[in-house]
Amino acid sequence: MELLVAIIIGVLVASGVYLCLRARTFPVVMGLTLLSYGVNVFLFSMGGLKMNQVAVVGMSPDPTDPLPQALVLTAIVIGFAMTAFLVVLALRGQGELHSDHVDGKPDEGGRS
Amino acid sequence: MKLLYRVLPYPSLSLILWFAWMLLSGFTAGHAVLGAILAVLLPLGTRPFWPNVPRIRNLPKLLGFVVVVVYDIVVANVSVAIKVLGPLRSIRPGFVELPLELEDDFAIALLASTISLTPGTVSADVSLDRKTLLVHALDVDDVAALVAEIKQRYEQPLKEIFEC
Amino acid sequence: MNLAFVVMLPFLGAFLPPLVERVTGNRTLLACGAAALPALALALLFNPARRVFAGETLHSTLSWIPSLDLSLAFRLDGLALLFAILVLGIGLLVILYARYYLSAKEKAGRFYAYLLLFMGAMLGVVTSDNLLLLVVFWELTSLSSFLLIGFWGHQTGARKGARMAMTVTGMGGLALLAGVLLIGDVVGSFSLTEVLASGDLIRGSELYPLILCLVLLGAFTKSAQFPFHFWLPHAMAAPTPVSAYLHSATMVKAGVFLLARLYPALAGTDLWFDIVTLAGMATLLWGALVALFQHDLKGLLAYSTISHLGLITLLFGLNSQLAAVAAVFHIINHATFKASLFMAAGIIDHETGTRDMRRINGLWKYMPYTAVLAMVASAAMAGVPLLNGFLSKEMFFTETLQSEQLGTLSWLLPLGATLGGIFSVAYSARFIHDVFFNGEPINLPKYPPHEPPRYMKVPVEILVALCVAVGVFPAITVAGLLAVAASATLGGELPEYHLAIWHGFNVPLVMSFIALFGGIFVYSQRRRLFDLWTRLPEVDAKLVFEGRMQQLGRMASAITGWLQNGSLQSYVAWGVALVAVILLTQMWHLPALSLAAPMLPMDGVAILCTTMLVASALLTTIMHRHRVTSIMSLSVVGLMVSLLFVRFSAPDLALTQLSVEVVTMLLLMLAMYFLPVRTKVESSSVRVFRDVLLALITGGGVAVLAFLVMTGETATISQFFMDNSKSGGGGTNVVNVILVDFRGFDTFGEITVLGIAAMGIYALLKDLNLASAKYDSQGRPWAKDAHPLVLVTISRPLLPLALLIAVYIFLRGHNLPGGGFVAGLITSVALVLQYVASGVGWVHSRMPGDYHPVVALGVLLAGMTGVGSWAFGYPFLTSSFTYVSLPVIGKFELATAMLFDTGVFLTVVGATLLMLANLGKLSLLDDKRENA
Amino acid sequence: MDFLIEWLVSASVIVGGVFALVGSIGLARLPDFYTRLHGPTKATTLGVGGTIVASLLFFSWQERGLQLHEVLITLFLFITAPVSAHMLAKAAMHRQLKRMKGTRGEPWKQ
Amino acid sequence: MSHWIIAPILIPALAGMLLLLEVRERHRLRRITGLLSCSALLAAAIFLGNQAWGGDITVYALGNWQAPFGIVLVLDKLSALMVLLTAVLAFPALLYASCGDDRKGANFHALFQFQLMGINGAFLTGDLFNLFVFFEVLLIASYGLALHGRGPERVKAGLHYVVLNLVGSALFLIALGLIYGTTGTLNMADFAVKAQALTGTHAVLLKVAVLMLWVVFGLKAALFPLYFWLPAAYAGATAGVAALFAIMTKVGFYAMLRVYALAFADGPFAGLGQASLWWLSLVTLALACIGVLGAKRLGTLVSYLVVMSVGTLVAALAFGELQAVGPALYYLLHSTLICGGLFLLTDLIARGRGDVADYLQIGPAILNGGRLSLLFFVAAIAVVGLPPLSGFVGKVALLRSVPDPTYWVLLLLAGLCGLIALSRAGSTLFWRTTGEGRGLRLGHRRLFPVVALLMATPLMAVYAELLLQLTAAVAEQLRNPDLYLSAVLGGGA
Amino acid sequence: MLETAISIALALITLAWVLNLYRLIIGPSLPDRVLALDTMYINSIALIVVYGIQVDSKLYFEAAMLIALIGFVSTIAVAKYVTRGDIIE
Ligand code: NA
Ligand code: NA
Repeated sequence: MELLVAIIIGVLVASGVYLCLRARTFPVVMGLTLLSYGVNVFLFSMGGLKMNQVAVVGMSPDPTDPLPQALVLTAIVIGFAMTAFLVVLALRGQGELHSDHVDGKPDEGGRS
Repeated sequence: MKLLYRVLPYPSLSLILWFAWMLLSGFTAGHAVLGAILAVLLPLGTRPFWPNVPRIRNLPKLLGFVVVVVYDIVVANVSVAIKVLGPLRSIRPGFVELPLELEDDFAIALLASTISLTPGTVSADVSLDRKTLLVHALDVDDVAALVAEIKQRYEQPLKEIFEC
Repeated sequence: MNLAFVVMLPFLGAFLPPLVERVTGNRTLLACGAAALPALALALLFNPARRVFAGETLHSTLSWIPSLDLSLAFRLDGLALLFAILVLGIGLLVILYARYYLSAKEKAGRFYAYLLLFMGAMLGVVTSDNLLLLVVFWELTSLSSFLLIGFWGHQTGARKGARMAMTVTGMGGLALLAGVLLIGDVVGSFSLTEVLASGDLIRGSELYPLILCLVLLGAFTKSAQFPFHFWLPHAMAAPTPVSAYLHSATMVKAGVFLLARLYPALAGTDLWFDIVTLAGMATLLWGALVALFQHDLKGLLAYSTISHLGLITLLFGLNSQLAAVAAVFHIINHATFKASLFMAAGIIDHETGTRDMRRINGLWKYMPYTAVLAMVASAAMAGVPLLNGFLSKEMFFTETLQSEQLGTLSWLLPLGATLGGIFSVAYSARFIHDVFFNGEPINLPKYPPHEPPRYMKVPVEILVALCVAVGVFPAITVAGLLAVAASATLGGELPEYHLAIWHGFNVPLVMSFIALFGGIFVYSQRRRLFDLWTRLPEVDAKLVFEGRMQQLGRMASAITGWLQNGSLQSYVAWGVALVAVILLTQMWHLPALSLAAPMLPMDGVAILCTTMLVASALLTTIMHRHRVTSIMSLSVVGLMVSLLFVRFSAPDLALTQLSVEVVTMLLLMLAMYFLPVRTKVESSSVRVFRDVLLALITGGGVAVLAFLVMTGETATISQFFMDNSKSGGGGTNVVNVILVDFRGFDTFGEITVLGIAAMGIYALLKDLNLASAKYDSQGRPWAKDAHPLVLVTISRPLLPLALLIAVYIFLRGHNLPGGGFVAGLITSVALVLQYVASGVGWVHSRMPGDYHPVVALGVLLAGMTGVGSWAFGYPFLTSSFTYVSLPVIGKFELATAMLFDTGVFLTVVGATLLMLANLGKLSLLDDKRENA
Repeated sequence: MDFLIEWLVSASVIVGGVFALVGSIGLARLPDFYTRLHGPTKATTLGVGGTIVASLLFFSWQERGLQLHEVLITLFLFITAPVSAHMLAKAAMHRQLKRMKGTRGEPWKQ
Repeated sequence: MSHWIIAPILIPALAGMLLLLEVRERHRLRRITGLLSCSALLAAAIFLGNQAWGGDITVYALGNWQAPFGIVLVLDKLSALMVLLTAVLAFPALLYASCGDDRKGANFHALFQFQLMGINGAFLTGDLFNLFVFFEVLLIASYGLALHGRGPERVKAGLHYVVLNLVGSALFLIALGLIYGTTGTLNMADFAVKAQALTGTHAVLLKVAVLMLWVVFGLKAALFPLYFWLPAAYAGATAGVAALFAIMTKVGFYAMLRVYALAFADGPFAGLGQASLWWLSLVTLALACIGVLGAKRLGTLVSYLVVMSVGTLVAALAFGELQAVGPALYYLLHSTLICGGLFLLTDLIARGRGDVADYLQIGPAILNGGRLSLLFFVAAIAVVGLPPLSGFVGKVALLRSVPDPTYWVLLLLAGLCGLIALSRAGSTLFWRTTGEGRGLRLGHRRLFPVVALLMATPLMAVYAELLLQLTAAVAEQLRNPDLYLSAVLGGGA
Repeated sequence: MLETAISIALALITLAWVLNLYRLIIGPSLPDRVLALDTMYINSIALIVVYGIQVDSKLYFEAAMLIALIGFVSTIAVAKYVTRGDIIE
């Protein structure tokens, strides 16, 4: 299982990074979202993996590490806030630069 | 009675909420009280959001309607499953226009939902004048029969339940 | 008398002229105001001067920054006194001169202020007893001279001249600073007294060559030594009083002062001789040569100044005590005759309106008195007997003859000296002949010229009188001052020397005569020489310098533009590459993988789910140009991640991830209305390759990291949370207790972030002009049914149901998965659904539409819960809980953490709705514009 | 009794799984969007329904008391799923997606 | 129980929330609220500074959960100094913004307060994850502030700033995850203790984590190659915001210094990543010189001066064994306040020049330009490091404590480049003019904050000894991490 | 027996998912993709419920309920986007 989760993390991070390197605001938003998924799973995995050992007092004999979960929760919320901000910023960019290029370049060229 | 309506504008909703609360939290005295409080407060709080909800006039009819629908769901599911797994050339889909007798929005929505829930039919659209319902059927031999069946099995009971 | 006070006087005096100017427009009063404090300073020096003449060295020290060994330490010895007198004395004369020179329009108050600042700085340089302090004043002279040279900043020449002087001397200043710091390192102190006493230590240090070069760089740039001489002629763009002051007696003398000051500490080595003599000789000759060919009066004087500074430098470089005495003597003499010449040039400029010697001719007729003064001063400059210049030049010739440092090539020195003398005589002759004789003036801007105001001539008269007095009676005029100054320079005993007009017939006298007649001969051949000169390729150091500076600026722009190319992609790539490098380099150091913990067994479902997650992540990436599809598959990724959380015992995370997922989706779909639906291919395949490579390295690296941690054993602090959750936090859901209690402060910060994000978004959306699409992506008009009946009708009962679930999730959160955050998101989604189904207008007619207060209340509530614990003497956010028993209801828990969680709930609801509702309203603005 | 319950639970779970799969097969296999739209109904109704029944039985049996809260899932699904189907049908008609050959009747353009 | 230590976080937080509650746009009230909050912050910071100078390190266990389990705030001399600096900078910055810029967009005052909350939280917290949270608080507020006032350039610069920092935040989380995964703790002190014991795979993982932390902090601090976002973002921000941002890069430096001093100044991991930081900071310094020389706008020039100060500082830190930290902190105080002042001054000049704004080209003369030119002259001298102002003191102190030829050459070159660029800028702005001014007439209201900030430089020069001793004391405390560890973890550590 | 039945059911549901993803990938139209996504959501409810039975835990029930309650909002949003472009108006 650890291997699977590691693969998941790797793919999420790699996809996120690749998209963050694109030239339009939209893929960057997608990339950052994927990246934050990857990072969240990474952070989560730092406490080790356990199945059906929920960290509720008295329910599990060998509960999983609750701290990374709490950290991930915080990270999810912050990540959401940031994503939302970025999305709106992208709209602002579209409105003021009349382009969704991350550098505000006008739309031209490229292949469809 | 007026006071009661002011406290419980939608008794059936309150009942559903109360029951849902008990389902979720367990059937204890404490939760009964808490559930009751919520069942009163939530409809009151959200009241502005739903004007003109028709009252249920005929509770037994409603129960009967539910039974019919559940039965239809199970039976139709099986028959549709066979069609889905079988040769696709044999199915004959069609768009069917269903003239509506129901006038209340809520009732129309309920009818549309029911049609969608029972396998084999999906309610695709309601005309802007709310007089016709467009239904897509997965496999229909006789369009008129389908319309008649829907009207008889679902629209009629709904009409009676809400008396409209 | 405290020396520090004397040094401060000009600085204080700098405040006076602007004040006086404000009170009165009388220019004489203004000049008096400017002169008052320097005069006082000069007067105050009278008493100390007597003690210095008696052989004392006066010290005074105020503490400033002991930890840097930087103190306000001043010393008054002979050298300092000599320079102090020059600085203050000539400074006063310049003020008097400037009173008449500056026109009424000019901002004289500011001028005097700058001049006094400079005077103070210069006085500081010459009286510092701490090398760092000397550097401080040294740089102040650069700064104030910048202001003075650029006083007529509206003229291009003035601006450029000021900047060039500043750049060159500033560079030297920095070198000097480095040199001084190194000296401090070697000596262990910046105290001049100690440094001067540690000459052998410094010369013996292995840092000596570096120190010497740095210090000399400082001195040479300031004193305009070759090859740093080029700034000085361009500093002539300054008003003439400034030139008279800075370029005769003070600023440029700071460099040679430094040579004199550090003579005991640095001189006496071959390296010193080589560098200083060579630079001095080169400067002497070059300056003298070029001076002859100047057409600008001040240009001639400027190059002559360069030449004379070279002479002085050369003398210091000879490593002979007598030469040093000669150098000090020439400093005095040059100051007097050059100041008077500048002033005379200023008068001529003032009266004729030009400084071009090709136009100025025959002024003897128009202003004979001034002509006499100028001619005497020029003669002094040329080294004509009975004038002061002659005396020091004789000493100079003598010293060049005595030096044997060059061995068989020693004859080069006197040869060079004589050559310099010839040109010196030639340009002096030109100054006299070309200006005052040589026919009639040509096309003067002011015609006819006449004598200047009476008092404008006074400073010139005084200086010329000094030239004559020193030249005729050196023993009674200058000998005493020279003796103390020279002995201070040499740091002790004076060599035998004799100041006299007549030393008998000797080689130096012959050299003088050769210089005199050679000079006149050269001048007589001027036509031919001028022709020759103009035919030479012009090497204008200024143009070279400015070209270099511009080149530097262009290069800087180019490099900056190349790195700072405005491309986010490359910025991100830089950062990612850095991470990739870290990952790659550190991975090599990993010991062979050792799996400390046993791995969980895989199963088919998990493998399949992983495959799907991977597939949808890749789909999101590959399909990013088909945006909505990409969003769909992103949603699958989110769903799968939630299920991963379910699978690995994190139901709280699953709930949160699921609800955030929905809100994110809403957000993206809202945005898509205004964004292009597709993107064109625009990355080159090289870039795609680079990015894929970066992505693979970082992704792979992070995966390896994760795998290693998951399969390793780490002792963590979390057992504490398990143990104390119920007893200390009053809840059994440890994750939630961590969030609202153990690490409630994080959560407080987190909801603040959410709130701020919402506010920021609100600010971004406010009056944003966005054109929305009038047709869908396939060119069809939008459907008419804005609020479909089924959607509208069914979403309404969902609201109370969702709220019920929210309450449920909220209440159980402390003990079981759930909590304020998820509850808040459910509530928000239910409300947003109303917006989607029925529209903004409909919803806002039923509830208040400004969510700012909700956010604020939420954060405030959470914060107040924290503050509440102060009342019980506990730190912020200390929670407390109790079990209450009520009839019928039974026992239940009341915890402050619940209150905190309510704050979280409100913030989430407020923030989410603030974002989404305002985003939703955007299109309404667009419609309104449409209709308007 | 235990055996009976276990058997019932097992049967319900399998029924749920089968109908979930059948729905998805329909989604994958059926020729046009409108017919594919019928697929998820299976997953919604008998698919989830089967598992819910299993869960009801299982937990009621385990904890020796009626456990009905899973019913809420069905309730919510019954409320929400038809709305999504309806909205999707509208979307498809707006996009004028192709119908399979032999479809009778016309989709609307509203 | 003294709760003062949390005041620098709560005061702006409270003010921010009150500002949000205020529905109607009453600008006067908002300004007064903001300024009152800043004054209160200043008072609290002074109080805390005084307390920190008492010698002991104060630890405040939030939620009454002791370290390493709960989050603690730690007040030592360093954090007190940084909080004080923030407060000193914030007041004039806000005062300036309150002269009208605050009305160019929504929620300015609330964002400003939350920005302060984030900065102070980052300085005070003793927990690594909490540091992340406060980083996010200050970042999200800074995003809002950076974009305050609109304009395409600003949006573009803001977008770059936001995206880079979001990537940075992701990296921060990875680093924190690794730290937790290897040491099992998040408390800085506990981390410092536990890190020393790591071996084998975990030691390598920890190294990766810490190197990533340096990248994250380097991004905030604007170190090469992570500084690209800064010039456009800072030059584009409204003046008051840019002035406040002068401290933002210092937050990155602070974090680096804190973690470094606690865990990596000594022990088995001593000097982790130090060599790389050293070279990167020198490259930063060099590139900042180039940037300063090539700048076409005064705002950009000042931004590169900020980058320059970062290079100077990080190099001083990376030189090793914390020997240059005292002077570095003096330099930090100086550069923060002066760069802040310069940003405000740039705005004043731009206003005075009308359409030409702060572009370094010929433009109209500024009405009452005399006062501005004087201020510019003072600021330029200070920032270039010429005597007799604070820049010189800081530079001399740094040169003496970092005896490395490369550093000397670069630092002196930086001074020279600054000198060249600023003399060119100054002569262009104030001398190379087309006739009489057409710009805005200057009011005293805008002038006061600028003067207040720039007054720092003569004052810092006059009281240089006091300040140098003070920063030396800070450095001394940092060189004894045991003080910190035992204060946070109890006597045992 | 129950173990086996659950394993079979999980396998069936996962298989269903694969088919959903297949539809999501090939489309061809946007509504098709949304429909696939919607079905995936519903299938994951079944999956979570079955998983709950498998591990004998009720802690995951809320996740399933949450999907049932608000999962459809995404679908609505996309459908509205297709028909009206603007999802909140
Ligand atoms: Na149906
Ligand atoms: Na002439």
